[in-house]
Amino acid sequence: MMTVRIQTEDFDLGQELVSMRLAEHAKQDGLAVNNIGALVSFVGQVREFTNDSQNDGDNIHTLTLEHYPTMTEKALTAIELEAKSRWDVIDTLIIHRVGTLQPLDQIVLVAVTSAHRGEAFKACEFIMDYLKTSAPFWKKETTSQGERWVEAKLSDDAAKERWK
Amino acid sequence: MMTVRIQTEDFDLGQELVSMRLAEHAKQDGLAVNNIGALVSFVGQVREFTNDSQNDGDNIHTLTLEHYPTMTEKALTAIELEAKSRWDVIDTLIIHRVGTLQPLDQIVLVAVTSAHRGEAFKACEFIMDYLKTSAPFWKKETTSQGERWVEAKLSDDAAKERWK
Amino acid sequence: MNINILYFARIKESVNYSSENIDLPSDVETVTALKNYLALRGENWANLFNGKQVIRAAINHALVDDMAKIKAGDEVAFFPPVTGG
Amino acid sequence: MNINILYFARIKESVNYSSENIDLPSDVETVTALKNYLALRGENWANLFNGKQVIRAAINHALVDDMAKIKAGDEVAFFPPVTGG
Repeated sequence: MMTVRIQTEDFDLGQELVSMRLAEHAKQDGLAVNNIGALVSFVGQVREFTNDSQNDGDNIHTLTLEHYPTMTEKALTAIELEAKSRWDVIDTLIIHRVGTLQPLDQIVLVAVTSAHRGEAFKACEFIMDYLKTSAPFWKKETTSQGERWVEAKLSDDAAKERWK
Repeated sequence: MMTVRIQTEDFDLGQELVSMRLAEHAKQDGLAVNNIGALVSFVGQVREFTNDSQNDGDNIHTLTLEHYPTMTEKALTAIELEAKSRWDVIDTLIIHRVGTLQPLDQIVLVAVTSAHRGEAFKACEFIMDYLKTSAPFWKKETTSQGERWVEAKLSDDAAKERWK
Repeated sequence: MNINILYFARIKESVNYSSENIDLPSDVETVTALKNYLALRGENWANLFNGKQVIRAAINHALVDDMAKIKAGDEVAFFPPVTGG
Repeated sequence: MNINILYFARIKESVNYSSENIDLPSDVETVTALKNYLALRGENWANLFNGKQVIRAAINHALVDDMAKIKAGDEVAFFPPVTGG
């Protein structure tokens, strides 16, 4: 099982995670019971202040996410497939929002289930590291200083390199 | 901020995580806003089948967790403190259930918030690896083969060793 | 050959449109050659495509490096390093 | 000296009680010495505490190794390797 959703609307974190841990997608599809013992999830949300080197500590008013619609789902699916080929995971879920968000809004959810925790932790962090560097999303922040495109971080490239 | 709860009753996964990501504990205590950008969580649940080398594939009927009450909270708090000393995290939460559980019941929740994802992933996995090897909990399974105490796994010791 | 080009994020804002259909000279066969070709359109284009800025490319929805070959009918996208998640 | 001993999980089931208050001879000063002392109580105790099984110990709610010193008034706990989470 694996799922990718790109959407403007918010998602219900609790409902998504309960659905993952109880393997509701698999069960709806009549698949065998999965023996899930571990669920690891990541939520990324809009911070209240900028804190990179260029623009430190300004209040964030809005964050707008642009993407490349025909490529996005393909790129995220490829990342999930790669994670599943590397680790013994049961199900993966990626939900990524696009459009204009406010501070504390959820941006992204990645959730992974497996029999044991080590595989789920690795696969979840792997998916996030690849999403950050390979999936076609771009963020623009509005602060009291005006609008600006968020710059990619070298630390994200370094995080991805670890998995090679 | 850090929280430890040992309880027999279930917990509401969604409510706990939303409370973490919105820093509701901190805000109730009048602490400064935290600029949370990342929430990593782990849920451990009772599997439906045993799958270790001794007892492969039996249906699990119940799982009973015993603990050492006066030590448990102290041990978990020490693990959270160690995680906070190693990584720049904002808040940590551990909820661990005791008593008799059924397949698919939640056993444990560990959740960590931070400004950026790397720290939260590391701290969350660290807390789980230490909890598995240092916190005084013991599991007894009931299957169609009868009752048996779950044996500690060498892989858990190895997982802990990575952090030294 | 005829291809479609898409622009995203600050590149789209800078060139002021999001897509174009273009007939390329026959010697423009790689992403690098296409960047060099676009850079000839004027100062704004030169600043973007002269190699001093990191501009990523995708062909038919897959990330590629600058050595990648372009063929007729391809959808080539140019965008800054991604910043999702 | 007088100490409290607690037993957990399969050790508790095996010795058939969960705690005792005991006066130790003056030469029983470490966890190892206490294990050896308990092993003298009979076959069941010997099987548990003769060193062939891994038995963890905590003194006053902190995990310790077998070289740890015991002092009067301590709460010493014996249990199998933990299996929570």
